[in-house]
Amino acid sequence: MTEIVSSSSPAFVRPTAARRDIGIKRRYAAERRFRAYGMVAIMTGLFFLFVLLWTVISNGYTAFQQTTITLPIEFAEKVIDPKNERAANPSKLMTANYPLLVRDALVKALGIDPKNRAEVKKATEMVSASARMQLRDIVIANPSVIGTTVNVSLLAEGNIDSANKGQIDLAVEESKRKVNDQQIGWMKTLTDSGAMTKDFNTGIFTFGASSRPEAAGIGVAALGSLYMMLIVLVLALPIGVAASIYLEEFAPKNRLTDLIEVNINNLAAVPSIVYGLLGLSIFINFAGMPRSAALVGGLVLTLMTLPTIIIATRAALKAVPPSIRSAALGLGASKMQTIFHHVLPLAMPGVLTGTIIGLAHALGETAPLLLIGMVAFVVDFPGSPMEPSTALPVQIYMWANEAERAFVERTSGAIIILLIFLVVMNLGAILLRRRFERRW
Amino acid sequence: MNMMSEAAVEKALDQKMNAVPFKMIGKDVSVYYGEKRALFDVNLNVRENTVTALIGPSGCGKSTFLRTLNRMNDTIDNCRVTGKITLDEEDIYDPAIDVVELRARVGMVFQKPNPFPKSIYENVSYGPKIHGLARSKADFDQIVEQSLQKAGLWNEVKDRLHEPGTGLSGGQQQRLCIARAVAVSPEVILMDEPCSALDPIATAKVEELIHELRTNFTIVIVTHSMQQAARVSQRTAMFHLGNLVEENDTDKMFTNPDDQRTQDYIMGRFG
Amino acid sequence: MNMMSEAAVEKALDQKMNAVPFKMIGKDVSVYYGEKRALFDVNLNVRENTVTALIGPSGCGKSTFLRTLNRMNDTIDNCRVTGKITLDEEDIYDPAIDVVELRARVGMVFQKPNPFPKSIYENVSYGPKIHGLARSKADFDQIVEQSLQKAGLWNEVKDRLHEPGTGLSGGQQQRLCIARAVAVSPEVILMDEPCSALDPIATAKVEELIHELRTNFTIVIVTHSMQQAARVSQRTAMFHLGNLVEENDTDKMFTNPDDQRTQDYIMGRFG
Amino acid sequence: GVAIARDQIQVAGSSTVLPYAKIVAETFGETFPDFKTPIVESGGTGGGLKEFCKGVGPETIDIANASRKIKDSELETCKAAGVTEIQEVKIGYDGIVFATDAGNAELKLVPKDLYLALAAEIVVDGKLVANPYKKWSEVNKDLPDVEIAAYIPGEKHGTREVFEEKILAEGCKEAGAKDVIKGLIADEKAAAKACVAVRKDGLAVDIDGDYTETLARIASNKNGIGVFGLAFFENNADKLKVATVNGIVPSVETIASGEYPVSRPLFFYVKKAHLGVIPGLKEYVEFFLDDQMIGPDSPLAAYGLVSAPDAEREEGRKAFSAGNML
Amino acid sequence: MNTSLILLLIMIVGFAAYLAGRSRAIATSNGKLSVLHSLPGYHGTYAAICAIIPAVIVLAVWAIAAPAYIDSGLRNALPETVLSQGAATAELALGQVKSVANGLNLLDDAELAALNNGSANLRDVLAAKGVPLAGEGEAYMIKSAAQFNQMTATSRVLMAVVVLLIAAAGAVFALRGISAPFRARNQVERVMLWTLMLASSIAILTTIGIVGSMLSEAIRFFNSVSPASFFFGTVWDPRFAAAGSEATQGQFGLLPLLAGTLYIAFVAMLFAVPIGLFAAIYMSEYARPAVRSIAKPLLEILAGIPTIVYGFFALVTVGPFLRDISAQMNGLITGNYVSFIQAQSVLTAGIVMGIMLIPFVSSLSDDIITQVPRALRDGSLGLGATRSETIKKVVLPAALPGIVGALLLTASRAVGETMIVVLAAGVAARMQLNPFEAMTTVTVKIVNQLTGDLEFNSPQTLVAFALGITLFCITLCLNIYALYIVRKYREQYE
Ligand SMILES: Nc1ncnc2c1ncn2[C@@H]1O[C@H](COP(=O)(O)OP(=O)(O)OP(=O)(O)O)[C@@H](O)[C@H]1O
Ligand SMILES: Nc1ncnc2c1ncn2[C@@H]1O[C@H](COP(=O)(O)OP(=O)(O)OP(=O)(O)O)[C@@H](O)[C@H]1O
Ligand SMILES: [Mg+2]
Ligand SMILES: [Mg+2]
Ligand SMILES: O=P([O-])([O-])[O-]
Repeated sequence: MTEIVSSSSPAFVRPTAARRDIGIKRRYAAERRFRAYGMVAIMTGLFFLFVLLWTVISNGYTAFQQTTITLPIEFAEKVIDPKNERAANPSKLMTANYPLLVRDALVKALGIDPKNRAEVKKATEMVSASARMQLRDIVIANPSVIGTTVNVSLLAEGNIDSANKGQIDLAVEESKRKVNDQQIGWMKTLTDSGAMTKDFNTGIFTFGASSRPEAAGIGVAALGSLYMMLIVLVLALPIGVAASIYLEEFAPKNRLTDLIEVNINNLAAVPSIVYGLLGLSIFINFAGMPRSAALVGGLVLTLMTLPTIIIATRAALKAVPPSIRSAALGLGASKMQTIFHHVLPLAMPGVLTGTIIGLAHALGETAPLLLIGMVAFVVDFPGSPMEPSTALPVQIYMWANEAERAFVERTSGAIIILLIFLVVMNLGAILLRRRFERRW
Repeated sequence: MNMMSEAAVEKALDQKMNAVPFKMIGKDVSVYYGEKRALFDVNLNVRENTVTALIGPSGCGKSTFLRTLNRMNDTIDNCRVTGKITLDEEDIYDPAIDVVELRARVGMVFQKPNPFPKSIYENVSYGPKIHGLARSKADFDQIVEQSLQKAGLWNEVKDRLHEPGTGLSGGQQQRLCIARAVAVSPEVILMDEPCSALDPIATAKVEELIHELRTNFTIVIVTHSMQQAARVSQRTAMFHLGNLVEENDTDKMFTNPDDQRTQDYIMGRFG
Repeated sequence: MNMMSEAAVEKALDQKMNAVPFKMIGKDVSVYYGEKRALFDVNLNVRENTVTALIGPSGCGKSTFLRTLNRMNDTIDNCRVTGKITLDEEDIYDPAIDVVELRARVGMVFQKPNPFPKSIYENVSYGPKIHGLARSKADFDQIVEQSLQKAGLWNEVKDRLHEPGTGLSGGQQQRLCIARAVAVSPEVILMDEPCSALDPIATAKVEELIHELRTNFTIVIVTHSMQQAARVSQRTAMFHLGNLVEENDTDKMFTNPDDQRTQDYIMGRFG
Repeated sequence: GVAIARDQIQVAGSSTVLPYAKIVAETFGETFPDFKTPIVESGGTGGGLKEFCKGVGPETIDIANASRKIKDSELETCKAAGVTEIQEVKIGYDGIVFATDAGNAELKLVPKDLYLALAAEIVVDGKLVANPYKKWSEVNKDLPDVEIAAYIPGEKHGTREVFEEKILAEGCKEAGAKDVIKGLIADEKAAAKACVAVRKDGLAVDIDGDYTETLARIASNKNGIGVFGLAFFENNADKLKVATVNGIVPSVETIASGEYPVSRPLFFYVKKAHLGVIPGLKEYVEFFLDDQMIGPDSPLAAYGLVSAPDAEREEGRKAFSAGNML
Repeated sequence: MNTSLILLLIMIVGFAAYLAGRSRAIATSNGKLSVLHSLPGYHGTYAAICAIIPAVIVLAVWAIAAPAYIDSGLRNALPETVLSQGAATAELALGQVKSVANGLNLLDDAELAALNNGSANLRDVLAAKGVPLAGEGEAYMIKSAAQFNQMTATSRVLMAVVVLLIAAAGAVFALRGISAPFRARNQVERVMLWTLMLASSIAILTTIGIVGSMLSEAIRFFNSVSPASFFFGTVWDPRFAAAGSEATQGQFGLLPLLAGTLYIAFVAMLFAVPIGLFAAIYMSEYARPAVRSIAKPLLEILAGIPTIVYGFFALVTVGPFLRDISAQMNGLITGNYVSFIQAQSVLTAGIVMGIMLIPFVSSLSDDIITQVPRALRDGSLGLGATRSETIKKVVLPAALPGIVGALLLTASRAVGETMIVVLAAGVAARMQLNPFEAMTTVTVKIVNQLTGDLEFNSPQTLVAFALGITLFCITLCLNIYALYIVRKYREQYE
């Protein structure tokens, strides 16, 4: 090529250079393929995410609605406190026969013959058994309602709720469904009269566990998860970062530190249930911490999350170019200062990714909680991490195994809540990570 | 191409510089880094088989201009180029243009040596490999040896070709980067201060290389050494604060520049 | 120190160089990178308030020797130093020594500019901050301005102090690193080719800075430019293949060196 | 550790008993506002008993739910750890039903057919051979002409043992395989085991999860037959078609009367030493045993528990208040 | 004074020491901080450390030792009749005494007097105060409880005094030591280093804990099952002896489980690694920042979806899909519409697990790739390399150490996963090579043997512990091997 330039060639006329073949077509094809692979990869990932979310959301959005039956409840004194001894013995109000009030109201609303016991039973079954608690709370909060009639919105029983949302196939023969034809008729009556409505289901957020789907919520589980995640975040992040810094920056490179490195990688491969065994024997049996407590769960999940954070952090620390370290050291910064002022901030995106992934894992994990008693039926809200509680994935797991139809949608509903919890939890880390990201 | 004797070519070039065709033409080139404008309507043409030296105080835009010539600016996020630059009459900023081919034709040696974290051998054979310039191991060996020799590094590294390139001294790294660029035999070679970390002897080697390359290639070199510019280039362009102050035959530039600022700069205390 | 006039100091220094006390003493210094030996029993002393230039061909061990003086070698995994180096009679390789303090006293400008990926201001103020050289914002502002001015960078960056230091041109980065090192006011400043990416005017600024610093500080500078060595240094040491060939008064070195290799190198084709 | 007396009952154990225990615990908490609602853990009978047998004291659990009787070896471990006083309480029966997708024709099963379809080895011409049947119709031409696909409880489940005992062993006998096997294997235990070994070629699938999983598998393979608890089946009767065994349709009545052959008793075990120490424990057990809870007309029965006969329940209550121990 | 209050006080002392130390250091410097060896902040921190750390250590020791001491005293003081009934009874009695003690604190003097002279029933009195008491409570308990309360109170006061004194002493000691040449920074950094070391020792303690919590039960398992038949057995059938063998013991062959574990993890990696890596490359090298900042967190959601959801996804969607599509394919080719992929298969489990693992690869690798300095990319692009060539030949090799770490983490997660396998690949332990058929993994068996109806002290349950330890050792060996490989590879470059 460059067939040249001689003095005789007229100025500004260029000889057409015979271009070398550098396989440009093929390489561009490869480039396009490579890029396409990347796109396809992201699309695949997002596709699966979308499918999963779609499955969950389409199954679960109805969980955020709940059928209620609003009835005029007559708080009859002769039912609640026939002997008028509530002044002397307030606990009488606790144990009064509240279901009777519901029954009477229903019988009136539906116009059933009170003597027809079978029908009355079927009718009362339409209202959740938790109505007892609901009415009791009203009376305890305000004893003066006794003797008056008040409109109260009662939860419909789970199967009625499901039927009302169309989740029970009403076309199959009557004996094969949990809602019989008579109840369907009543449902229609109540709906027409405006007594039966579908409302936003606040209960799913605020209730504790219950064997009745309509009264079951993720309140306790969410609180338990919150406690545990706080513990994990407060312990795992600093410990993980500290350990990584030591191993990556300070530890002498010898057999021992190799062993520790391998060991940490290995801890990541330990099945999560084994961490449950560890928690059971160390925290509960040895240290005497309480069973079923979020504290123990948090500690177990911390140990489980640590390897993830350490591995991610070490990888990120490794990727910081040595010239940055030299620059700081050369100015008379101590190693500690160099690391904390320059290296760690540059490695921060990796650290935060490790944290995000580790926490996500911890948030969704059930198996280790099984052995420390957190896969349990817990009704009362834990006042502290020392008290019994469950966790969101546990609640999901338990609901997934329930027989009642109404739990199917609630399972998906709980998954949606868990994912929202996850996104909220990670949001801070994600924003922080974006701030630390920079190219140089 | 070797039909003419080297001396003859040189003579022809020196005498009829103005008759030499333009290899690259820069017209009204402006560069912005975000808000900041780094180059102001630069009109600078690079002649074929000629060494063009870019001089000017630090931060005046020499590297920036150099980078526009093979579109290395594209890799800087907030960098924007306006104006027109052609290579063999093709607009290199035309969306239809192929950047890869462009960069294969217009090679670059960067200001800060940046060897790959690979062995010395791989550093040099990288370009030929991706461009398919060699097939057999023997071909590669030959290219690597020749390129390292041209860059004056062969003797120092021939026993450690498979050690990492990052373990070399600063000057060695710089020469490695030169060898790497030369190995691809581009049509135009852009060199951003190729001798800044080199001792006089190594510098001489590189200058010799430039001299040699010039017969076949077009070279643009950024340098801070007036002597070097005078020694190796036929044309010199002087930048100041993002403006092209003057472009002229090197001889003229160093003896009788048109612009006062050039005069001041060149006569500046020392070189 | 300031009791004497500057000129007097200079004269005294020039005339009685041999009477000037040693700031740092290197005795039988050898350095190994893994198996490879990069320095062979170097005996080189650095005199107080003197500029010592290290010259020699690329790869001869200048940077390596420089790095031993403030133990930056410690950060290279497979690097091993033998022999003894003292600073003010203290052995700096003594395990009891505080490396951090040592490096605060013996500052360094690296061969490849390596600004922190932070703002220009933070780059310069970092050293003073960790060493407690300033307290108020005003103090810092002053130090930053002074240091940048000394490095000849102030005018170019004064409007963009809070932009990233990595967005500067090569030469600007180099000056930034000089400013950063000067801001700490160490007793000894090691400069590894501080002017390699600088144009003559900026170079002059830095040389002026060196000249100025010399009254209060001890300076060791690696340079490839014989002229520069001649201009700025009082003592010059010549390395070759890891050996210290000769160390002498600069004047003598450049006029009448003791060693043939020095002669050859200096008289080498050009500088 | 620091032992502080608990004010909340802790229960652990079988996942089969869990739904019943949950209902009782919840109702107990509502009915006795003075006591906190008990914590009911799930973790399997074995896991529950293991915790139960850790010792006595407020840091150990009070009740272990079990879907089978406690084994002798477990009892020994318990006693060695100081848990000497254990009260056994039977709460009722769990019916085990076979069901297939609701869209299928009704299935009439007999143990013999199930044995022939699912056994690992069957007798052909007086010799034991690997089960050759691939389709139900090959086993019995009255059965549908579809590939055998049975989702049976995995070995971790107590239900599996019941299935083996009441179906496979029975079928083995009916098919006349038992005698052949006895002739081949001298050891009686080993022979009995050979009778109930299930084929492992993928046609019989063990389910270690819960019935939800079995349901999902049937949903994705409409020809599959699954094993369910009666309660679970009743809640999903619209999606499933139950199979008769020996011509009997499983229901609370047929199971209670013993007509339907496949069921198992459910229990829980109480630490007597904790009675009266853990507040509400005694009341909880009594509440559980009340007809209000486990009688034929109770919420547990409504959920699907098969109540024990009246006399048996009465006996259970008496045994508990008498403090009878194992 | 309770422990957290004391802790708070120590922190306050520490904070005060910090402030004092700082200002004292500043005062010492006479306005020229550079005469100080260390910044005033370090002097302050040093003072705070001196105040806090010894005090907290003493506090911790005290808080653990004192109750144990008091308990043992109390236990010994229990009546002979109680003690003779064995340790368990004594423990229960002790617990009761503590409940009583708890209740006594709530009583007023009159009620106390009534109790002491026996005119009031202990249980009723306490019940009225909301303290439930098991049983009637015996007379000795009141005395014991009172003693307990008194000892506890004394211990608390003593502890508070001692600990706070130590804190103050520490602070004074540190403050007096402040001088210009004092190397406070070095001291503080030494403490920091110890803290870092302590943090990394947690990993080791965890390992010890894991091995410790499984070892004794694993040994019990090996006492009844021969290690040879466990490690080299090819049949997993815990309830059935091998045909024709004399032993009545079931067969605990590890190999089918191990094969399944490795196979499924391998398939999952085969799925997750290319997708994850390409996604990472696309995000870090090609995508616009806006796309990246959305896609990355979205993909990370995949890591947080509970595994049971994946399990059901496999069971309900992926498994049947693969089965049906294989039937279709088979039909198109051979005319015989029989599926060759089972609904539950290694493939199903691998794919679904792979989906979960995508973000492990993509996010971590993306961070590492982004960290590769631009100069390297420029070097390659400047030679005329395409972006993909640059990535493949320069960026990825430079990022390799970090990426390998991410991949190891991913593989680890794949080995440790349970729920997906249970639902996607089933629980049948089979030894075979066909990815379209069911297999199961070690972790599945660990979980199932631990949580079932099985007798808890039979080999069938104990085998879970043996499996746990074995898996631990095997993955350890694999990790050692991986480290060895990585080292060997890295030597060429770094
Ligand atoms: N990290 C390292 N690992 C291995 N060898 C090295 C390393 N750094 C430098 N060397 C080798 O040591 C010798 C001396 O290197 P040094 O950097 O001191 O040279 P120099 O005199 O500064 O050269 P230059 O002027 O090119 O910067 C060279 O041969 C070099 O290749
Ligand atoms: N990435 C960037 N972002 C913002 N500004 C930049 C960037 N790169 C360079 N600049 C600015 O553009 C101007 C020209 O820079 P350039 O690198 O072209 O200078 P130069 O002539 O090569 O100088 P030197 O001789 O010091 O290398 C300088 O003011 C510099 O600060
Ligand atoms: Mg430049
Ligand atoms: Mg050097
Ligand atoms: O959980 P189970 O013990 O009843 O199988």
